[in-house]
Amino acid sequence: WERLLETGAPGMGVAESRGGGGASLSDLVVVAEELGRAIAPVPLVEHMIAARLFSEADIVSGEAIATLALHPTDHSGMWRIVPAGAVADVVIGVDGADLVAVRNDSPGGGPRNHAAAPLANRNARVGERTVLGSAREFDHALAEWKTVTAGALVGIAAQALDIAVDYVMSRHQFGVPIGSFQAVQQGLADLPIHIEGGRLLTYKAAWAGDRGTPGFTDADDCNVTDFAALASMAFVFVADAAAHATDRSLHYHGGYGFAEEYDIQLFYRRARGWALVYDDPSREAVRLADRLFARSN
Amino acid sequence: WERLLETGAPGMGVAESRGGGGASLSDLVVVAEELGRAIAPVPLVEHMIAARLFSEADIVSGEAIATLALHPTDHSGMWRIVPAGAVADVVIGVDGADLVAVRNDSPGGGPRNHAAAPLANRNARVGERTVLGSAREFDHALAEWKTVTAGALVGIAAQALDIAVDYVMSRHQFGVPIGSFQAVQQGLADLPIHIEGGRLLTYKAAWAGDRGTPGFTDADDCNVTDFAALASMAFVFVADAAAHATDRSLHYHGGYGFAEEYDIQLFYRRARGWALVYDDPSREAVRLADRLFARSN
Amino acid sequence: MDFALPPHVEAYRDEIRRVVAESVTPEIIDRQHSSGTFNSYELNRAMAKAGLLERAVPGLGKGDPIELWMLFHELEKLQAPYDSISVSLMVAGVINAVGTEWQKEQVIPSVLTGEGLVCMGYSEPDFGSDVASIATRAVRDGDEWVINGAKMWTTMAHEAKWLILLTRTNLEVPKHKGLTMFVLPMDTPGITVEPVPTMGTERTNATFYDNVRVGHEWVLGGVDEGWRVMGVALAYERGVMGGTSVAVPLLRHFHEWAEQVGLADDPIARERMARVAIDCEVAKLLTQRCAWIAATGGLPGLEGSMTKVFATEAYQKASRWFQQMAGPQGLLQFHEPGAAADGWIEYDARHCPVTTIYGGTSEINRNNIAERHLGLPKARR
Amino acid sequence: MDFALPPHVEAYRDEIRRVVAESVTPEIIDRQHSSGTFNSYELNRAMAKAGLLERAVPGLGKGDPIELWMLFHELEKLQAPYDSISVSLMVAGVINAVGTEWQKEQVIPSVLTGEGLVCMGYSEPDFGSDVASIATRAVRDGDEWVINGAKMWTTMAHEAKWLILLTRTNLEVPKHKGLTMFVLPMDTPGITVEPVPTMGTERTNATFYDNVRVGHEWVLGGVDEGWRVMGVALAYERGVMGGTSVAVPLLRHFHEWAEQVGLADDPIARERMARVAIDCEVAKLLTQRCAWIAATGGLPGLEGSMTKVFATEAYQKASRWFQQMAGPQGLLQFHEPGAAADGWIEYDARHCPVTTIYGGTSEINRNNIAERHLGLPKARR
Repeated sequence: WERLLETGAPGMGVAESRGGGGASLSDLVVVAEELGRAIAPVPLVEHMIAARLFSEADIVSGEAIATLALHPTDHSGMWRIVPAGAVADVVIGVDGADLVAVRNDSPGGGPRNHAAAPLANRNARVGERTVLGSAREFDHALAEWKTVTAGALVGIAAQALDIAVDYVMSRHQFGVPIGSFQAVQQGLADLPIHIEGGRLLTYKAAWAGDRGTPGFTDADDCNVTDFAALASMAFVFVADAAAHATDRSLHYHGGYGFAEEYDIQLFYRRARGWALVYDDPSREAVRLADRLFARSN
Repeated sequence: WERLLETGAPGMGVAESRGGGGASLSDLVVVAEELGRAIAPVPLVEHMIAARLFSEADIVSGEAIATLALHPTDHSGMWRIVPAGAVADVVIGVDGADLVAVRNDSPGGGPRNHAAAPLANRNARVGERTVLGSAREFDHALAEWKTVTAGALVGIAAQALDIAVDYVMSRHQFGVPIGSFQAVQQGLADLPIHIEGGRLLTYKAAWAGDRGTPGFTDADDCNVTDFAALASMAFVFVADAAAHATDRSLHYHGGYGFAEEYDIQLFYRRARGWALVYDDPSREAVRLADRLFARSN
Repeated sequence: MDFALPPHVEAYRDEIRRVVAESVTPEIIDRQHSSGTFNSYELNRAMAKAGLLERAVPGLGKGDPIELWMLFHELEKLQAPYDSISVSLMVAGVINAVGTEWQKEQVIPSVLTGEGLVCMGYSEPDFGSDVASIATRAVRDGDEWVINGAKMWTTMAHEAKWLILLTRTNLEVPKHKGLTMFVLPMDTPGITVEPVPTMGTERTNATFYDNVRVGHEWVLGGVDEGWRVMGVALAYERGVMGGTSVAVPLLRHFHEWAEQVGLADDPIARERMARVAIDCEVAKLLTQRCAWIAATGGLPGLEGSMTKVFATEAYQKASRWFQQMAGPQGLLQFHEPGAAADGWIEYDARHCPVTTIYGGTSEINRNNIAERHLGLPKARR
Repeated sequence: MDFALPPHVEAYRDEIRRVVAESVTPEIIDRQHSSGTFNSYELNRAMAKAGLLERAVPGLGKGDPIELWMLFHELEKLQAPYDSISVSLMVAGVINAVGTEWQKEQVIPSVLTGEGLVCMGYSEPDFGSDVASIATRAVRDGDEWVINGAKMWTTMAHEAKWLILLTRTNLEVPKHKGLTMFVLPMDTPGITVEPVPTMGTERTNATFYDNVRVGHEWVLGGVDEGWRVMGVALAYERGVMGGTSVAVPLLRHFHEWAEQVGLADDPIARERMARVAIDCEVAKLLTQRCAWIAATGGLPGLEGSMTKVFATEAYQKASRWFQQMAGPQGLLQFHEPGAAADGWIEYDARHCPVTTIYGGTSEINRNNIAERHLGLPKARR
């Protein structure tokens, strides 16, 4: 995190007028892909978007870590399973009818989890509380989060593919690289399709977010330019693509994929962890349907 | 059909005391698999089960063709898209609260359809009508139909696999049989697993039907011996297996799979037609869930 | 990356929609399915008259390559019978790229009227994926060539004015180096056409070549250069010349029908419709990328392979889902009472399997991707 | 075909359940996951005491082979730590089939106490799927053999009393004809064990063999007969010795948790639970078939391959579905507040990928099926 501070990455998505780097959402997606390639255990995705919502100086600079609670508080005023919740100084999320930023002590630790990520539950009603707007205003930040997370997941998938290609070229069985077996080749050949398709979709979502004008949701005509719909599409498609790419890469490592000394198992776990901390892609697809296809009842 | 009459197949499933062959449901499944292998365009599956419900002499002998309406009548008293509806003399099905057998003129033809099957709509309220019992009594016949249809679909899938193996061994590209390519081998290797697994499941459903005693539905303990649940399982699993097997066999035929002079396209179409005339396997899976997993609301 | 359409492409798109609305009647679509001939001269002529065709020949330079993509994206979404004009424009592009001036004069204006269709003779009864091994022979005889052999899957041969024909001209060199492409008139003596009906409704043909004599001026792209010429054609074909938006009208048909029958509120149906919509968007973006590459002077061969594999397999998945969800009604054919989406659901179930075969099977395309994109060794097939 | 359990198998099953209920406490299951050692001597001894183990050695003839299947089906459903006793009983069966009387006396009674566990040394760092190429050498020296080399994935080597070890003894013949299997005590001088932690919690090991000297009497199944011995072991392993019912407890965990949190009424969840239940039933039937074949004197090698591919891939699909449906709660590990099914959903997501690797990858098993069941030519890999 310290090294990121020097690069200005934490506040890069904040307008220059508010002391930030003035970067577009499309820029953040590019940064997130690199982050995903490195499966860097830093809460940069959440922070970059939180900083756009709540641009206090120490957040823009990154001295204070901010994050997003992806789901509203429960009945007791707790945000559950907040990404970066274990380390964040400020949490932004929905509490009842309000979108609030809450500054209180970070717990420093949280539940052990699949991605070894700094998740934690956070209290929305303790500490310094700032109302940023109504709950609905969080929708845009959530679409930004889905888009930038999709970028990070593209990075995970792309790196997992590169690792797999290196491995199957260097690992020999039956006297040849296992990458010369058609079964392996056909299995790997799908991955770049999904990765490159997912990247284009993520870029388009970011483009729609940057454009800032209302778009179309006409799926019957394959004419979708609405930011929220595209962000949701990118999240669903790339979450599945990253899960699949890391699964295949792990598989083609044979037993070595499971050994903790090989990195691929971390890619496998983070591909799942970074997506599911929000939700099941299938449930997101059902919500997407509500946006694309009006309900008749 | 004339040749089937001589074999006694139409009434084989009827008790000997009622003039039939006294065959068990397990026997009917074996016959149905052969029928499926030949993709025989005869309404034997429906007739064999209908004859068990309504054992009039000309039905047991097969001189009159009987069939099952798989769905209840609509508001106008019509059974829609009845298998063998175009040729059957007698239709058995649910009309309101009753299970009825209706004897009236067969239309001789029906809508053009995927499987080139003799489907037709039939009127439940015209002609000679016999009340066989309450609507709920049809459930058992429907489970029998699912089981025997699963047998027929196992036959379609098994024959499609045999045809595929013959084809990929005789078709040469790049100087070798295409069956020597690992991509083809790996794709075909799944088929016998699903076919043999589906056959075992169908046999078990038939065994449960023949046993006639109530069974378990404890999926949490993998202890399912209930006939209706097993019949539903067999239908879902085998419908998907047959769709997949015929799809792969067609695919490995290359362009020739589409030429009408090759039989494989008929297997492809009938694998879909013989299953979907009842319903979507996914919807059947949801109904199965209601049987296996109690609803909490 | 700017995903907005430039104004001239939007105008072009609107013009396509206008022309299709005026020229493609329900009767024309019915005729396509009853005859098996996926072509409409009414549409072709109307597009020619509106100046749409000359802008859509790849590499001709009359229009932005983005327009080419837009043309087939729109025609496919509108389910216009575009298959044969697509092939014809693609071949016109190949002739423009590698043909002689004389060949260009012969063929391209003919194609641009919408009347002079072109069919392709690559595959043979014994050589499909392994097209480098084809056996149809062309033997030089002075200023002429004499061609003997047989081709399979020569779709539109019964209507086409022109044919491009892959032949073997050299037995002394490795297989793919001994091939020569010809372009020739279909009425050249010695060519016979036999229909091959298919389960997908579309009629294709077997064609036979019995001492067909053509002048040397019909050699396309040079003697023994046939493999290279076919590569150009495949890069056009797998990229932007149609076939990658075919799930869009299927989704529209299913969605509209599901609304009518009350299925559209079913959560499983909703999830699947959303996933198909996502796949359609990704297929569109992958296709658009091919167009961008073409627009900047590249030849999107590998990107075209990726697009084709994705779009055709997504289409098959969508077709399977929708036919299953339609249940018995998904079995009924065009215009039968009660048929799901008036029969389109059933039609797509018969049509979709061929799409992972023609223009290169999914296996061949995956081999390409593995070897050329991932850098894996030539497969030990 | 009679799918009813014979009364003696039902009685055996009830006995297994009683023993597990009495000997496998939640603490034992926790210890398994905290230590990575998937073994419980408490359970092993209790099973030995109840006479369950001697009935479950394949081919020993003390019990119906159906009981063998039933034992592991029940242990797996109950999530008892059965992995190492399974391997041990399987090896006892191999020794019973191909070993000398002296070897049987040494090893089998030891296994049957539940104390003398066996580990397997086949794979090496450089040879996994290609096990026929292994390099660990055994060289004859009078009445002794001297073994040098290294093995990978020697799970339970840190606890086991016995080891079966595949070595190369002949360099003059084709690879798979020059292999010899040994059975030897793990405390033989020269063997060292290094732990290899895995993401699936389970600890495995690398083992090293430095001038390990054993007498000729420890050769198992004959010199240069190692490939055949391994075939016997694999046929046992892939069939009925566990690993094919693993989705059952996962379904139970998900179902119970989904009821608690109100997810069990979601139609998508219901469809998937039903499909997993179907897959569990099919996996059970395929396993039962292996048991029937074994019961009639056959060796269900191919059927075991089919069962393993199906059951492990179905388990992976179930794990993926259930973890996704559990959302954030599916990420939390054992005993964390809010964890889906108290952490089992997360655990299975980490555990399931290995199942299509060990005991033969899905690719290798599919090759077997293609070549030996479908009769396709040896793959041009």
